[in-house]
Amino acid sequence: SSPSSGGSTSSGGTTQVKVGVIPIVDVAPIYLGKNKGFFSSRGIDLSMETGQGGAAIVPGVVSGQFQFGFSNVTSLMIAQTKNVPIKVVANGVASTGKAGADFGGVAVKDDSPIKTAKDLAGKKVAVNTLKNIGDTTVRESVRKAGGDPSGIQFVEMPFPNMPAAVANGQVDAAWVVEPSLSEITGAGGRVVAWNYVDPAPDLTVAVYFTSTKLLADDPDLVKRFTEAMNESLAYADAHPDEVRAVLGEYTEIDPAVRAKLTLPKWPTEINRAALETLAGLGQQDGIFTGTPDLGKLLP
Amino acid sequence: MLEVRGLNKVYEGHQRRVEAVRDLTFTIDAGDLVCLVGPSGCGKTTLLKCIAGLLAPTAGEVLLDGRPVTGPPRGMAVVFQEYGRSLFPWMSVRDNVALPLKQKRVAKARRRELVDEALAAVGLAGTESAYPWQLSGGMQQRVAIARAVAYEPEVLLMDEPFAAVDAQTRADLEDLVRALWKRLGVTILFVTHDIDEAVYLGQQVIMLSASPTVVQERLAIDLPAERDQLHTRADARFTHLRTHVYEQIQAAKRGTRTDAAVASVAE
Amino acid sequence: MLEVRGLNKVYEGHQRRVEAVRDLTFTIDAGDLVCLVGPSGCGKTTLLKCIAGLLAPTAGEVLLDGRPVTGPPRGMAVVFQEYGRSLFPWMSVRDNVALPLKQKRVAKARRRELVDEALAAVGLAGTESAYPWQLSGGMQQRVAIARAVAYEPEVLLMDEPFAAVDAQTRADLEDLVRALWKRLGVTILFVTHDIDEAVYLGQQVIMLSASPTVVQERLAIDLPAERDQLHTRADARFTHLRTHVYEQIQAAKRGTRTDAAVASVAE
Amino acid sequence: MAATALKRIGLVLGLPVILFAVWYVATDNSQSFYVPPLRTILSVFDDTWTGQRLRADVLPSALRLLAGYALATVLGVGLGVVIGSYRRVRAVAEPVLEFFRAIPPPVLVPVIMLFAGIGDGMKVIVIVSGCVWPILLNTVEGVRAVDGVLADTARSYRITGPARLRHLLLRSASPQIMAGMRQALSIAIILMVISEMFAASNGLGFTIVQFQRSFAIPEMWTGIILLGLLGFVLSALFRFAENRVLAWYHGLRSAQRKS
Amino acid sequence: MTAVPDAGAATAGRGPRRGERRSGPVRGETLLLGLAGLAALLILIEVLPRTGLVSARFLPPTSRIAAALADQARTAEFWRAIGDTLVGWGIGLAIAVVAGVVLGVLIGAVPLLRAATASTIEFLRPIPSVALIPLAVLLYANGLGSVLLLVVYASFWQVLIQVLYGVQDVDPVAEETARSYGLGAWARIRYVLWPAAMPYVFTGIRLAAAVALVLAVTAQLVIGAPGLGAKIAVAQTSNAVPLMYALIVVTGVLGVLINLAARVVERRFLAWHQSVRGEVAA
Ligand SMILES: Nc1ncnc2c1ncn2[C@@H]1O[C@H](COP(=O)(O)OP(=O)(O)OP(=O)(O)O)[C@@H](O)[C@H]1O
Ligand SMILES: Nc1ncnc2c1ncn2[C@@H]1O[C@H](COP(=O)(O)OP(=O)(O)OP(=O)(O)O)[C@@H](O)[C@H]1O
Ligand SMILES: [Mg+2]
Ligand SMILES: [Mg+2]
Repeated sequence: SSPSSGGSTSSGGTTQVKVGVIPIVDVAPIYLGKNKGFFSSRGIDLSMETGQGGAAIVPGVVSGQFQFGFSNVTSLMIAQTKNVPIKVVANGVASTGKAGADFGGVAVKDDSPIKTAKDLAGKKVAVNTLKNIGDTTVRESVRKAGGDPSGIQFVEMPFPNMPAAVANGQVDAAWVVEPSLSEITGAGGRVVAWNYVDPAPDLTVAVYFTSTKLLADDPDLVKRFTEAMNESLAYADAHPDEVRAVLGEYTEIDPAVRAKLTLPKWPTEINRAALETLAGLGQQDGIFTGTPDLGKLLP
Repeated sequence: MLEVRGLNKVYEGHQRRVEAVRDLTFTIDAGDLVCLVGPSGCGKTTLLKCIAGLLAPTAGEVLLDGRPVTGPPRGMAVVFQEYGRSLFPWMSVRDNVALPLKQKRVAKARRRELVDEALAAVGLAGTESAYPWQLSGGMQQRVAIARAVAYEPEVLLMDEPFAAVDAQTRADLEDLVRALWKRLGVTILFVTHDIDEAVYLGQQVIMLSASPTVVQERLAIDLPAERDQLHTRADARFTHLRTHVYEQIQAAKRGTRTDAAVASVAE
Repeated sequence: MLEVRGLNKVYEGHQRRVEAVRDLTFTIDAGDLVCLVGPSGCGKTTLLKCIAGLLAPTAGEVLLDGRPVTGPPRGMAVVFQEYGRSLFPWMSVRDNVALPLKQKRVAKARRRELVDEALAAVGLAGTESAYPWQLSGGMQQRVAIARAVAYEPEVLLMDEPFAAVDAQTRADLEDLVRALWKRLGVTILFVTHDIDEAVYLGQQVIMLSASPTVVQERLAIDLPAERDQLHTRADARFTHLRTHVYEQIQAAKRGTRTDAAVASVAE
Repeated sequence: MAATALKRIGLVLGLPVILFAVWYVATDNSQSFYVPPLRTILSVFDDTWTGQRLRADVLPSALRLLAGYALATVLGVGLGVVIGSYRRVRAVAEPVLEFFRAIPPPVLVPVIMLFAGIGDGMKVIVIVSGCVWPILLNTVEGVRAVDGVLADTARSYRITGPARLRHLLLRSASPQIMAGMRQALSIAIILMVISEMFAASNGLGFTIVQFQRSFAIPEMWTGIILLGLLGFVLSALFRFAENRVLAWYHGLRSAQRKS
Repeated sequence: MTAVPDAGAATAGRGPRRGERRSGPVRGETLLLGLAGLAALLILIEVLPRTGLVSARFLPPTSRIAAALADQARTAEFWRAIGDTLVGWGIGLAIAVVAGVVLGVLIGAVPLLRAATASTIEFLRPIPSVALIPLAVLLYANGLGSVLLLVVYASFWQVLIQVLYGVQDVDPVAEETARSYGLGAWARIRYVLWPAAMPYVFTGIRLAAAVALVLAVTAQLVIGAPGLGAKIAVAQTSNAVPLMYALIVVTGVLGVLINLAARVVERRFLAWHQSVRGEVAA
């Protein structure tokens, strides 16, 4: 492999690659793929670096400290409108597309007067980050259910804190993902909107990306990473039990929860059409200052 | 009235253990003016702090009006040897003198009067608004004295209160203390290193031995009650007494007791 | 050797403006032992600090060996009136005395010797390892004296250095200072409130007036060089001189000058 | 007089101007996405911090900040006096307090949210939870260090209770308390930012975090500069107050030195 | 005469008396009382969820936290995380303290320097370490460097400010004594300024020690540098509530231990100071 590959040191034909990820269910394929040797067989010595979100991962990738990173697509579109020099290299995770069986949704307490997405209008809803994929998709769900999303008051808080906030009535509803979703439903909570399902079928939620610099310097490495990643995604999609097992390695999710939680989909294809919809929604909600150029962002 | 019984005080430190006072027993009647002399480091300050209820004795006890002293008693004023550190640096001279009166709930007008009088008496009229640290050493000491005087205490403990003032001021202050004593009938315990001062001021002089400290001698000063700087000090009896005290102090420092001298005075 | 010329010092505070020293001019020859007396608050400490280069005069100047003093000169030791605060509470007595010697690069063995000697001379042998705050007031003051003595300075400024010690110790310390002066030829400026002490110790006594301060009088003490506590103090000349100084101080406090008295002494 | 004023202005502005100049020059050709040229940062400053935004974001933040700071001062001094005065109380309370002191605010916030909800109250509590420590610790140490002679004086004149607190403990400890309060001031600003990372929808910290997340990097830097300015202004106000409260202390300390 | 000791004063009078005992039992008692305080906290946390004041789902009782902790204590990974955290903490704190003390003494001792730097210090101090995260990641990714940058930046100011106030606290008479005996600048700093400032500096170090720990854990939490913080992050995202609290408890206990050590050092070096001597012997 090329010794000039951005920041990575090669030794004995393998390239050391650091990937910035968030330690959640979504990134199970990359852990699984590493275990399965999909990366080492392509000369990639992979290590995962966990961060708490874009603030920690994107600068790492841009500066070349990490070769690749994992991020939700809306964040990357925002980055694109700001001309952050990055490029998507592989799919990350996608919605199952099945209302009632997705890995994320808007949940309420069992005794909540909110019954459907329409009832969310004018309510206080928790999302993990404001002006991002959560609020745009929730608004779309409400819109589709015939409600007016303009009055929704979004409150930002980390996913793990949402079960308590919902239970204590600090928020009326919360957009949560697994395993916090299981936590709420396990305590009797209900899901009133499937916001990853409503905007578009099989919505691509997150992707892996790299810096344009690395892409230019070492296209071969990127190519190998994409291949390995795709193989991992396909394998994970086909072997849910192994996914549940690997979750035990890098998360602390309770084994009982692990066995039951809803897994997302891991297609290898990025759903362009869905992303265009998402971009449109983002623009409608004023998340972007310009128009994201998907052509530039996506491979 | 004030009884010190078998008082013993040992300071325990890390590697140091100092028996400051071995065994002190004496009584002071109400309205007495007693001077305390003794070699440097013999435990006078320690004794005073025990009497003031600021320091717990290791053994023995202090009784005031028959009741044991466990904390600072009401109506007692103390002038500390470390006068500079005993003034509140964040208060003006006036406030320093006025604070204990305020605590004593003296009415405002009367307080002002007392403060002004006391400051004038020690020759500090005009410095009311200064901070203590803007004053000279002697002036600071006089503020501490003024504070005690203004307080109109029933018992007054003074630890070398005139050490930092000039001879003339000292004489004036001596007369001030005697006047106060006569006017208010205060019981006064007065520590001094100046033997003439002790004899001039006191009705009684208690001499302490060097460490380990006991009462070396107690001497009644049989000078007339009306004293003045010129005549009293020129008195032959005065000279006799002061010589005796001086000899005792010297003896105390040497660790002996000149019993002969005692006899000659006590005769 | 030491020249004070037209020295004036005004303390400027927020609302307070104090002219501590109005106009002082005098000279001290090398090897002189000069005592300084004056009413409390007349500016003695201020003067000493100006001489020590710790305080900048408002007007006038201080010359040492012909050179103006702008900072603390080499080979000068000062015993401060606030002896307690001038000792470092974080150092043992030994270290307090030894520190200036270390600074002076005195060899270790010699340092030890000097420290031990000085402490023994002031009667503090055995307290070397105590902290200053474990000592009585008089003991602390003696540590400060020992520090100055051990330093073997060329110029020694002492600000009421014996105020807190008993009469006997005071006499011993007086003799110590005279012995040091004779042995090393130190130039000494000695502030005291004790008139007898000033006359007993000094070759010269400078009397300051009350504020606004000027030199009230300068008096040569024509007592024999060999002095001792018993005989010198019993000397008629001594009594004469002390009476004169006393009168001058009284006059100073009243703000007058008894020229008659000067004449009678200077005759 | 004018000369001294000029000199003071020079001292206040000298170093910052130099540092900004260095920053300006050093980043002038910066290609790094996260370290944009200062020129760029300054050029977006005006558009970013409009009157509207100052009102909508900076003002609520400042109010929460002041509330938290005031509460922390009262709490820190109050607890500090008690803990500093009684050895046993100190022995019992210190480990517990040290325990909480070591827990990072980002971890503590969710716990606080459990009890205090997600409103302004929570944010104020978060600010208090961080900036009470320097005040508390300094008060404890200041109270413990009250001069023995002074304490004896107060006792012998029976200056006890509130009078002792007011005239002895607080005054004597005030230099150290002031040191703590000055520390706390900047910590309060920092915690204001942190508290607005949770469940906030407006505020200076919230805005900065939003800028950071939405890759509006020059705007984020303007926010940081604004925080610095806020700190500078608050500390100037603080210094003004301190100079009044500690007039005696500064006089005492510098009486001999300066003259 | 009515000069009578009254009851109020009598109880107040016992204050210093207690302290007069030898320091041994005092220290033993202090330790016991401290443990009692912590025990009370543990009991409170056990009782709170059991009374239903908060749900055990969100604040598990002490017993469950303890169980999770016991589980963790058996894994080598846990001890490595503590080690990583302590390394980041220790190095960061050491740098901050040394830099804070050296610069503090320098700035504090030279009035001109103090006047010239004051505004800059006040400008830089309130900049939160969290705002520097992108910068840290840019420079050091999630390595030790990032942790150190954040730790040092946050705790440096704590030391600096305390030193600045401490330097100003020197007794002018002590300072004048030093000057009059011809002590040079360095000797004055070492023998006078430094010991006098020490009570402030110790408070600064104790403040900085906790802040350094907080920032070490926060840095690990947010940017995933290995250590307790990273483990807390995983526990949080995994909804492993008892484990999360167990790790928080570990952080808190580290803080208690660090403070304990600081107190021991302080007792040694400040034995002369009123705050310590007042406690041991009146
Ligand atoms: N806090 C303390 N710790 C240890 N020892 C002390 C303490 N205070 C006083 N001492 C010791 O107790 C003895 C008596 O001290 P005290 O201050 O009572 O003497 P004093 O008679 O007042 O002397 P002076 O006339 O010099 O003021 C001294 O030997 C002194 O060293
Ligand atoms: N720091 C200061 N600020 C303001 N005024 C001061 C200061 N120090 C001294 N003074 C004033 O200067 C005058 C002279 O003080 P100084 O201490 O020199 O007197 P002194 O002759 O040493 O008196 P004493 O014999 O009482 O020690 C006094 O009126 C005092 O109030
Ligand atoms: Mg004494
Ligand atoms: Mg003086």
